[in-house]
Amino acid sequence: MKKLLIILLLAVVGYFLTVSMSNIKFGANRMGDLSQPKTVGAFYLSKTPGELSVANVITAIVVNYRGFDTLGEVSVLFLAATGLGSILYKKKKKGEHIPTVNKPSSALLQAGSKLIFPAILVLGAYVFIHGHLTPGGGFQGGAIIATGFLLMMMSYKDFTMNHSVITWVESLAGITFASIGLIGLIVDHSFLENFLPIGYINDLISGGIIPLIYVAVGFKVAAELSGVLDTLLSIKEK
Amino acid sequence: MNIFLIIVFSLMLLALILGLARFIKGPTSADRVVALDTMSIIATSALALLALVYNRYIYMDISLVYAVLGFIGVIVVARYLEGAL
Amino acid sequence: MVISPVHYIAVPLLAAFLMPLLAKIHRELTRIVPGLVILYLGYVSVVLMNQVMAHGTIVEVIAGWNAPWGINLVYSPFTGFLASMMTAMAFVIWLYSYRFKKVDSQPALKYFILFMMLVTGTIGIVLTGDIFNFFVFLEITAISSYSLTAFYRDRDGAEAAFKYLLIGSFASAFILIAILLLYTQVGTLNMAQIAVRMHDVPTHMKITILILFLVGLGIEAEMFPLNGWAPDAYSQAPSPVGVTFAALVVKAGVYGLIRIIFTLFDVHGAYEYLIVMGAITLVMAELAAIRQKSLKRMLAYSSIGQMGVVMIAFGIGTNEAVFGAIFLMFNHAVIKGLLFMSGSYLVYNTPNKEIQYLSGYGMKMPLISLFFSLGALAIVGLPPFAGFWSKLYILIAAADNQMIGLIALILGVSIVEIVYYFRVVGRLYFGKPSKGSIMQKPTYGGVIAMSLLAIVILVVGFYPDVITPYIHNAADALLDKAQYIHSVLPNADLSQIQNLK
Amino acid sequence: MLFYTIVLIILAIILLGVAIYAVVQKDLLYAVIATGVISLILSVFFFILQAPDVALTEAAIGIALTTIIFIITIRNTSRMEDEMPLDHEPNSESDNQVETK
Amino acid sequence: MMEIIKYIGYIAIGIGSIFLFLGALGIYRMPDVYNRLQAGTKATTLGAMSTILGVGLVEPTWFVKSLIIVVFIAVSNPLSSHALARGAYRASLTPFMKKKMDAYESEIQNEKED
Amino acid sequence: MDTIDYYQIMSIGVYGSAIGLILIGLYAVLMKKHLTKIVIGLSIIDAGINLLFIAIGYISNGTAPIYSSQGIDLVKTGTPMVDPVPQALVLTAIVIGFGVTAVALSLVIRLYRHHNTARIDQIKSLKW
Repeated sequence: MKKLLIILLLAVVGYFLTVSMSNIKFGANRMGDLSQPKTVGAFYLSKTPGELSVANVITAIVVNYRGFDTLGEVSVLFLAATGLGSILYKKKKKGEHIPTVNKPSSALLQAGSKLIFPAILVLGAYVFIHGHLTPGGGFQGGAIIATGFLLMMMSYKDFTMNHSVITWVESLAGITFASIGLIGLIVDHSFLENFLPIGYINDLISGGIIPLIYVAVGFKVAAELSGVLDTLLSIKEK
Repeated sequence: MNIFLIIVFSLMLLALILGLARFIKGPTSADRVVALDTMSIIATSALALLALVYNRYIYMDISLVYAVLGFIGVIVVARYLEGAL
Repeated sequence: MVISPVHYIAVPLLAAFLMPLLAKIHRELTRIVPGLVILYLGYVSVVLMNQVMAHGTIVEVIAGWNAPWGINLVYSPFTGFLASMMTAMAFVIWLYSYRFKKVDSQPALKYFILFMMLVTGTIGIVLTGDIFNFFVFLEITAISSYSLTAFYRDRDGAEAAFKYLLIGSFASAFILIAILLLYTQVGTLNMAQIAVRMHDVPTHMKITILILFLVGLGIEAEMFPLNGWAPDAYSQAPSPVGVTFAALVVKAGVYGLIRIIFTLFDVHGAYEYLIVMGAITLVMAELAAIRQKSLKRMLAYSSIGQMGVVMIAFGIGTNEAVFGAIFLMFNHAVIKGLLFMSGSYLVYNTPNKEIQYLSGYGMKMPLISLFFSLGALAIVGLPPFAGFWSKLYILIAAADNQMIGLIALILGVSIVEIVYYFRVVGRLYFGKPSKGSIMQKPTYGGVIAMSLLAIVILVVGFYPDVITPYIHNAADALLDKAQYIHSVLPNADLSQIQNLK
Repeated sequence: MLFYTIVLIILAIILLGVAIYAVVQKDLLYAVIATGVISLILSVFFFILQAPDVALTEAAIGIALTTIIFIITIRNTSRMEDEMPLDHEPNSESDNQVETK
Repeated sequence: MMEIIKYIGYIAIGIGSIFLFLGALGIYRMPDVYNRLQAGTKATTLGAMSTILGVGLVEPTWFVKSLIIVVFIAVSNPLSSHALARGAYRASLTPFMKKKMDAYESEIQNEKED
Repeated sequence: MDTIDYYQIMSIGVYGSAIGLILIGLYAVLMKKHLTKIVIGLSIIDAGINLLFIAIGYISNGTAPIYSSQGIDLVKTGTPMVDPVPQALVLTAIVIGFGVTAVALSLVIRLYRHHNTARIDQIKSLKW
């Protein structure tokens, strides 16, 4: 009976989605004329190179036009890390150290990780510093750096994240983001407004506050995700 | 040149399907992870080639990220199989 | 620095990011800083409300891009009233939870961060003028609610939180699909511009999108039959969190529902739909409430029922009805807050929080019982307490529209409410005292918080005029769609919009 | 153009197949690896649909991070889907430092 | 000159794709995990390196980045296959040709004694 | 060959797989008993919605909305850029989905500790 009901529900949802999507033509240009933008997409495409000097329009949207969303998104990750910590919280005894992995890995893996770990960090930094020029940005770069730390946790039994450092990086990056926004509010009467010179398109230093914010987001996301991984790896069922 | 690209992509697609077949068939978890590893390598090279087809240099970044990250997932599962996690 | 609505979001976020560092300086700061932040928000509310009452809606532009290109915050009399109400309630809840349980400093830090973000999320939902930004704030609210529900890390809390998470994920998936379809149809995300372009959207598409929104937001607003999460979350969460759900989260959900139906869409029949769903919600919830053995579950079902009344009143759609609905939202936040706060001390040490163990508590915990009885009298709508006026306005509005059935329904349900509330109150004062139960002494912050709420109930009950001008303006602002669009988009062409009032 | 379409259709079929596999598979470890494969193919999809940023995000989050948090969950819970509970009593009290409500 | 490099690049891409295909075929056809690992990582590593270098040769301005990718693959792929082989062995999967020779077993014994 | 509308077929592929993913995820969430499987279902739903978002932003023969030097060249030759807004929204949605997944899995671990099972039909201290 329950099964029948669920299949009926699935059928209804599938039917509605299919009917609605069949009215939306795949590959059609819905943005309209770029020179006289009527939709937000067209506006962003036409204004970004001139008014913001940012090559990657998506970065411009994520950090500038819809920067408020990004602030919310960073807080969602922050909340997820906090909530995870509060749900899985266990009072630690003093000086107690829980290893992330039970068994040491092979010498080859350890040597290889040591070799590749700095490269991953550099790659992550590259991704978020070049966020306004190439695909990628703060989130992606932060996730890559956190993955690098994950590799180290997997390879070394005694590799520990310094919680104090994580807290500091996370807080300072978050404060940087919010303060840049507030400086915009003070200087230009609008939260997150650009108050720096925008430079020339496709230069590394261009786009005003956008690279700054993305660097802050990168550090914050890296610290948050590493913190999440550390919390999850240090719970051990007896 | 078009025919050449079609052949190359067909080969890669076939390789992907073969990896997938092993993934679904594979009797043990190790087989499945091997298939995942192979598929991520195939995807890495396919994305690099697609960047060439689309003629956008910046698309190479994704290939780069794949090359770096694809193997960490494999190592995680391998360490789990080992009993280290 | 000029006070602007963006402070509602930016300052708490800044404080939340700062709190892990402050905790390293002194442990007590983690408890004090949220209170200071909320006090500051209260100051912002006072300044802005005065400004709004004098000069009309404030539209705050983010990142220097005017609507519809960027995100904007709309501080109209309606949204401003809700935001101020939420800030005030947040302050009271902060007082109440200041020393609610003696937990370690680390959980206390996490609790206050999550609580502050929950407040920020709900206020953001109310203030934002952008549909995707709305979704982001909804998710902030949702994730902090899930974590707070499971905050005690006991068995049932985790289960209630998982249930809530499951249903909440459905809600967010539906809302996301709705936003997607809406974007393909209108090519914008700004609410005012969506309202302007809505008449171009084909009708079947409009209805599909509206249904998706109603399902998604109905979950947050506890609409029947999507309210399965609510009783468990209310009863298993820590009691300050239960108060937060009743006073803030549900209000934000109802706000979303109302904003979507009143401003964004011009579908005929949506108002009648609200009435029908509200009536069903009301009846089902009150019938469930009367069967409950657990006090908190009873309060939760009663809360769902009140939301049903709010939906009915919004569905009637006239100025008086909307006035009554907003008044009821305010009253419900205050009264249900008081009921949850006092009720959770009553059942603090009873097994399963059941009502039957409360016999004779009126003598043992006189102050708390008095608060609870005051809340019970107020919420069923007896004069001269605050609940009376809102119910009266809604009934008058229904009578003006010749909706006799609705009047009968609301009055009939009130009798049910009286029965189950007075069962508890009667047991408190006239039951035979049982021996051996340990009383939980309320904290000073808790007593102050409850007294504040009780004073508000009495003052609003005797002099409703202290609050009615604000509510009148709020109701006008909500119903005046043209004014909303005009204040966000000064150059918009309003000629083709239907349902302008 | 024809070839492009064929590739897309085949990828779509693969995606759905892996998703169904992930849902019906009883061994959760395999299901988790299957979600990794879904991420992989999904990001190829995003790439083909000219969304390199999204492909990068999906790759960065989907391949390693989601897999590890799922695997940690499996390690701390049960690996098989139809595993029955152990016989001893569940511990109902909270391991918090405070007394129960 | 540029034309010749371009054609070399295309040839490298072709060879690479063939190797990728053969590697995947090996994965499908080989009898046990270790053999599949052998086919699935050695052949595909060569295939991927060749393909990506080919891309770099076709567009000479991309050469540096393709070289970086190739170096990453050259480092990371052996690592993952090694970890996987070790994991599979520790998860007590017997090799196909176990009877003839098993050098790793004695090594594990040594490790345990340490 | 012009008689065949390839974009029609492609739309079946892309929309079909996205809707299929959503439905498969829904099925897993509603029917499966194991909590981890339910969370897997949630992440599959998220994947489907993300794919749907990207699909509606796609423009035939378009290129990525990045004005690198090659991108400017492509635009000059008349290649349109795809709609950037859905991509930006999906970036947000992916990160939010990850956060929800992490919280959900921590709840699963917590529930397993209390009940020694992660099956929904064994966990029944509250009414479902």
